[in-house]
Amino acid sequence: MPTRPSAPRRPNARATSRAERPAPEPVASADDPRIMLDRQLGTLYEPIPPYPTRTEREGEFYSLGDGEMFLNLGPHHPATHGVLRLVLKLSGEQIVDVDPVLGYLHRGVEKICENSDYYHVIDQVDPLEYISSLFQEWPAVLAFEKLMDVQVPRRAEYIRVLSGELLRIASHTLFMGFLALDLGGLTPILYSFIERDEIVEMLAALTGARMLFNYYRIGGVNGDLNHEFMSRLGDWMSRAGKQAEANTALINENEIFVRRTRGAGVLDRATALRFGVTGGNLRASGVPFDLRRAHPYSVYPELEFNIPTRDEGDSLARYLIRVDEIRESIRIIDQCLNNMPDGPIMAKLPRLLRPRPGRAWGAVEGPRGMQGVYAISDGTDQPFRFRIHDPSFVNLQTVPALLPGNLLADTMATVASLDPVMGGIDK
Amino acid sequence: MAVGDRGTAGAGRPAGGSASRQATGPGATGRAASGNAPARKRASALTARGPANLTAPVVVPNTLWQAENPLAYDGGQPADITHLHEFGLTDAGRVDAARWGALQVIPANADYILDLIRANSLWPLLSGLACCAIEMMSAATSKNDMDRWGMFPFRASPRQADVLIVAGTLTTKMAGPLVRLWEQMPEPKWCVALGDCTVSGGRYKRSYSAVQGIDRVMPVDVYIPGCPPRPEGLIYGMLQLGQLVKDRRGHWSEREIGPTVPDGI
Amino acid sequence: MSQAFRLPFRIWASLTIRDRLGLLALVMIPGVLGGAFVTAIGIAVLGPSVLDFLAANLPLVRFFVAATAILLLTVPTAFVLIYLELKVIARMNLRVGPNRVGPLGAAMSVIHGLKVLSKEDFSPSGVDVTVFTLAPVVTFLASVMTLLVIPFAPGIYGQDFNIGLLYFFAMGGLTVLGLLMAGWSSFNKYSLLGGLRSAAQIVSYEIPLTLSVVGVIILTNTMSLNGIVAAQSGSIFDWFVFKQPLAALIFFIAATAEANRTPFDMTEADSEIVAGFATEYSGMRFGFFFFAEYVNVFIVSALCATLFFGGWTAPFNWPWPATLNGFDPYSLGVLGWTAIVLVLIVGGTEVLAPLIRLAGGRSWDMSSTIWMAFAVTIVIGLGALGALGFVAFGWLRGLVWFMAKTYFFVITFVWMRATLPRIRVDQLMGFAWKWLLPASLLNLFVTATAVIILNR
Amino acid sequence: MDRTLKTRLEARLGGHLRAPVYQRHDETEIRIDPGSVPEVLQTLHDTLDLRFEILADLAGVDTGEVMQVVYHLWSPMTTDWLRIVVDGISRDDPRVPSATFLWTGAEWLEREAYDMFGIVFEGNRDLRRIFMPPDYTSFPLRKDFLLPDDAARSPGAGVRHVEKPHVTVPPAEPATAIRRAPVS
Amino acid sequence: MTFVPGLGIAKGMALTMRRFFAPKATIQYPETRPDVAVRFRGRLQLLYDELGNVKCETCFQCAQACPVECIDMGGFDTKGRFHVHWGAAEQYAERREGSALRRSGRPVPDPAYEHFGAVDLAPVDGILRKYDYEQNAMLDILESIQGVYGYLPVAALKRVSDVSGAPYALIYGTASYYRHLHFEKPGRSVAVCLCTACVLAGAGRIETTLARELGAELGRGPSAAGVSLTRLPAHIPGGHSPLVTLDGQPQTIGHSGVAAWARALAGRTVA
Repeated sequence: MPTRPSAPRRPNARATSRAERPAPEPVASADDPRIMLDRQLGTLYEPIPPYPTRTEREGEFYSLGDGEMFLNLGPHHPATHGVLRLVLKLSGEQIVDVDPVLGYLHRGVEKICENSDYYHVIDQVDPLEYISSLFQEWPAVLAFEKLMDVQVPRRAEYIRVLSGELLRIASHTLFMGFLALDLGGLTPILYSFIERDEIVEMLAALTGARMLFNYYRIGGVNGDLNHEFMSRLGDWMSRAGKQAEANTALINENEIFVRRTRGAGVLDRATALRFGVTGGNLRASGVPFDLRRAHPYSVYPELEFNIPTRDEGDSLARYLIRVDEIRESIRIIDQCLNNMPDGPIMAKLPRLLRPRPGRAWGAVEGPRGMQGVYAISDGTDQPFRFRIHDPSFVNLQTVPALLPGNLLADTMATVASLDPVMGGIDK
Repeated sequence: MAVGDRGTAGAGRPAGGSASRQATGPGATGRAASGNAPARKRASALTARGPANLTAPVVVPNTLWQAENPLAYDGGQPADITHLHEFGLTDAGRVDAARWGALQVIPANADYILDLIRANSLWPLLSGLACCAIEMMSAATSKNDMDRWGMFPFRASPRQADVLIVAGTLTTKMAGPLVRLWEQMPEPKWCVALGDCTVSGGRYKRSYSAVQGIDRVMPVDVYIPGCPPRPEGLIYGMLQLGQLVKDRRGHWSEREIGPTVPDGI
Repeated sequence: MSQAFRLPFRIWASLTIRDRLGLLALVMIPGVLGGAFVTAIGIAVLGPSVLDFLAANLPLVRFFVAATAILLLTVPTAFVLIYLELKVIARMNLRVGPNRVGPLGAAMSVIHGLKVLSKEDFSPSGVDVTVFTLAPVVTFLASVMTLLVIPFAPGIYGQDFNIGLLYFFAMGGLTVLGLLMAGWSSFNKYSLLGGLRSAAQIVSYEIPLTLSVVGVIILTNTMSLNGIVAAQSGSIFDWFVFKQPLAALIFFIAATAEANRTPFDMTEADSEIVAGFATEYSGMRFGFFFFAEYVNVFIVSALCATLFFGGWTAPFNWPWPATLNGFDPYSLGVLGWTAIVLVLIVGGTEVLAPLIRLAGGRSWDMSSTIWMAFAVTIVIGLGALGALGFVAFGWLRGLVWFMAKTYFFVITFVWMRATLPRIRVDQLMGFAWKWLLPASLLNLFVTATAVIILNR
Repeated sequence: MDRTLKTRLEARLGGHLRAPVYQRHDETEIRIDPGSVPEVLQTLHDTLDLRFEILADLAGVDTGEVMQVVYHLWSPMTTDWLRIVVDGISRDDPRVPSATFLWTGAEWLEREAYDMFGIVFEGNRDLRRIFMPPDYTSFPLRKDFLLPDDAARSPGAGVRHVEKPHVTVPPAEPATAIRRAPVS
Repeated sequence: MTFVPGLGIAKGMALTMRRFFAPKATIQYPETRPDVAVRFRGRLQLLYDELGNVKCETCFQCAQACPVECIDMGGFDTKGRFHVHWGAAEQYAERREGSALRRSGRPVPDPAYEHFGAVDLAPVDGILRKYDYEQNAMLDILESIQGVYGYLPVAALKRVSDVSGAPYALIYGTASYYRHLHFEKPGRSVAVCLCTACVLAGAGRIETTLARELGAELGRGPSAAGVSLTRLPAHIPGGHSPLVTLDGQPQTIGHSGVAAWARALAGRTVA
């Protein structure tokens, strides 16, 4: 087939002959500084950062008092949150201060999105919040629909809400398993994965993938409901509450678990608002801010569900909020199934998407908080700027405010209760 | 660079025999060839046209912050990440006799029996970088149970692990700690690259901070493609690793200790 | 190991097979002949005096025999316990557990042990080598030596010290030393934390453990374990758990802490301090820690069974006559017994094979049916033999009851590991000092007053 | 599209606005100068009928000629998102007053903007790189930091292969190319 | 929360003991395969249709559409020749197997390497410079390459892909689309004149026997035996009616002796 007279392609970077291009610079040339290996911080007890401290906070953190030591809950750490590194300043087992170091999973997704067309951007956005990737596609799709002034058919909106809430339940079930695993329990994590596998296989029947779905499209969704998905959903709905009851027995009422999480990492209302925390962690501190009610999008105004809030703001409250949210999500799925409209699942769109030059902000209530996308388009088929806002990035900021004063064992309880996912934090 | 470099480079490596490869990869020859062109200020690529000399690289000088003493950044010292490459070429880090622990006394070809034992009890290291870690965990949990082959106790410390399953995108900042993890593992150790990002950089082919495949920094034995691969894919990969351990009995000294990326890629 | 010590291994490794065989022949043949010659002379000359020497200090011989038996038995028990834990935790997690290595995965723990044996165990830089190498040995031996005192069955026990319990707690205390040595010497912040945590935990749980046992001592006014078991003979209601319920509970809780089992396993808390004190250990050194933990579990549950659940005493005395009305098993002699066994096996297989075939084994070919029949016969045969032994030999009866009670407790430990999360360190200390200690003192006080009142 | 919000904004912040309030779908956008950032944020946060108390997002933007910092705020008093675009920041020495005096949560968002664009936020206690290694010199999300054409072609041994981008010149503009609208 | 301190723990223990006896959730993977959803996109395998042939004819649509150009494929074309068409430098399972085998000491049965015969690539660079590396002028580039070498060597195509930046899949697609572009070395060429006079004299039957014997297809490319069968554009004046030329020289063979002649020709070239 002849080379298709494609649209005027962006200047393909390969246009200059690769032969004449010099072999890329050797790594160690003078003005290109070496990779600063993330070296163990100095000797065992008096580590100073390997570079002169530049900011006020760094100077204050990296100065040791008497009897204090640094401990690296390093990039590779058994707690199951990915490559998060917390540099703790300990005196004995008491935490004096925490400096989270990020960037170990920074893959430069925003830069790649600025060099790929609009279909590919939705695919690039999945591995960010990989435990609930539909919730990262949703704001991207909302923002692009605002840019292209597209009206999404109601059936597509309902399918989005249905698949989103299913994934929210799977994500919360995993959260409970990870929290219990971080506190030492072996069994809850395995029960959670059984439940998650069931939901994920069901979503694979609908969307075609287990984790990185790439299912939402600008103007609708990729595939319609099929019999396999509906039958699996029917089986699961019949015993939807069984896992929650198992968790209450194993975790909620277990004295050891309750004593470990009550009063660990207390986030009060004012600090939560000042830090910009959103989602379950904010509702656990008494602020009823849920984007599905505060800034209704999609078909949420038509669905009736309530927003569970608590006031203590400690790890236990954050855990119980997620338990209630699972019940709410099951109610939402019921309503979606009852009044699922017929009709098309995709709006009419040209094959080559070129939105009008302009800016748009789309935000959605994900399991961990508000996921947002700020897209700027310059009229070509590639976004000019694609900014991704991740809730865990903001939630993790509260760790240096929550941990000082607690014990080393509480870091696990508090960080697990904030439920950070490193893919979204490091983008 | 002759296009046939894939052919010559591939054929250039001696099949079997001692694994010291000639350093003919383009990286090596490239090093001597090009000096560093002077940096030049350049307006944005969108509107203005570029200068006549097409290929001069642009370095955006960071005018905002300079380190007082560049040595604070181990200026000049080779990065720890690429030293395995030198090991691979010079066989420096090769310790062959270390793999018998307390059984130092037994003869060299005891491997024929010990490797059978090792193939049935491969303890993976609890290390997950990104999304593939979730699929690795769901491979170890109840539905598809990795413990049936003796792989369950995910050891927390690298000292007690046999297999390093790298699950997730390896970035340049995490490359140092990952290679240090690999070196802390005791001697009979294997590495499994789980997922497209570890096999070849995957969807982050054009990223400025992702390492294009972990075999650029460390030797890899089993590659499991998929983004993310199904848990059964990981179990199939581990079975292949068990088979590989059995196949390579007696060839332990010919293993790769440097990065196993073919030259020219 | 210093260079000189490694030299012979390096020489040995460099030899070819033929040289090695030659070397072995060179050394072994004269050695064997010489040895045989010397023993022959020894027996001829010293024979009688050796025999009466043995007769003279029987307890010393008994000690050596007991020590070797214990050392030989601990590793298999550890293997059994590891397999039991892998399977039970897997079953509780709704998964299947190891079933691909050996029949039903039975060879799993042996394979793990052998693999750990053949792993490189280097000592990292910055580690002071002597303490680093000795720590696992101290931990393992300390927990193994406590087995010497436990009465397994009426005739079977290591040594019957009259201060058996005191010896037990002394040895228990030594394991802490091993953990501290490991924690301090591996020059790693995580292991340092793990070591200090284990020291604090075991010290603060040693006191309630010992105090709770004093109640039992008051009742039996002897510290020898055999004495305690003898005091509990008779029916189930003579067991001390009914006389000392609070002491039993305190002992069980303190014993979990002593053995570093969940919910008190802060020393090797995976999610907080990477692998606790064992972070820097690899290879066989880690293997010692791995086995010591399981041997500890066995010991603690054995002691629980002995002190409070009547050791090897049967819950109800055997209603039927113990003797087989005059039939003396030894009368048949060895030949008789082998004949009986052979006939039973062959006959059993012949009878069962067609039955299995009829019972739907149609899809199986002939050989597998025979194998199946043979296996079933063996199982039934062993069962019958066991039952015969159980009835005939008193010590076998005692051993079976003792093992049943101990493994009941082992399974409870594993059951708790599967279910419960970990307690925070300060809560752990608070619980020990504020709850367990007063409770054990109260129990001591109550028992003392009861004994005084009842005796008078 | 909350019309009343437009009138309230013009009433409160008349002096600071560089451009008329732009409203589309459910977003309201105002443009201000870098200098008036603290004052505008303070008024938006404190006045009773505005009460923008949740900072949804803080983003850096490089439009090729000029740098911008964009804040998104949410308020219970209006159904719209408010977008504040701080325009006209020079590309060579971008400096903007920090928003940490109102929201401590902005600290990391500003660290990220500094790490990606080099925008220095005066008043931020902890302006270090957050994603890239501390000694990384260039700023990846700037428009003149071009992605390598094919990262896979980079040298086998080296890992830090991409800091020095390769310059590519677009071929002669084909006649049918759609004129690229200048991004305001 | 419960009042009795131990009740919560007891309830948890009771649950685990109940689950101890409950049916297990494990799928014995290698023996029983999980029921994967029909729409599951994660399969890393080619699908077969009901007739058993592979649902892919290497049309390269996916290779071209792949944003990171990480799809390369190898396959047997209709003539049974194995081609590995390299995409971007991508380590997919097929090549990793090679390096793994190489390390384990066994020779590497790598079909890809035979096709990379060393070819002098200077003319290719000249041609590319002439067309200013323009991807849209691919057809002219390929024709001039065939003009220089007589066929399209894979090494040359790789060179074009490297230098001009066009994805290899695009170049291979263009080359395999046009009839007059061949991948195989040109051997002897037999031409048959099919003007009306010759057809009346039996040239049609000659052409079919030639095609059958030489295994070549009219106008396609050289056959396995290295002989290419083409059609004479026009009748050479003065030649007798059924005109067959071998490398330009007219041959005098009747339509009876054609089969033997062709077999001899094929025999000779193959030797």
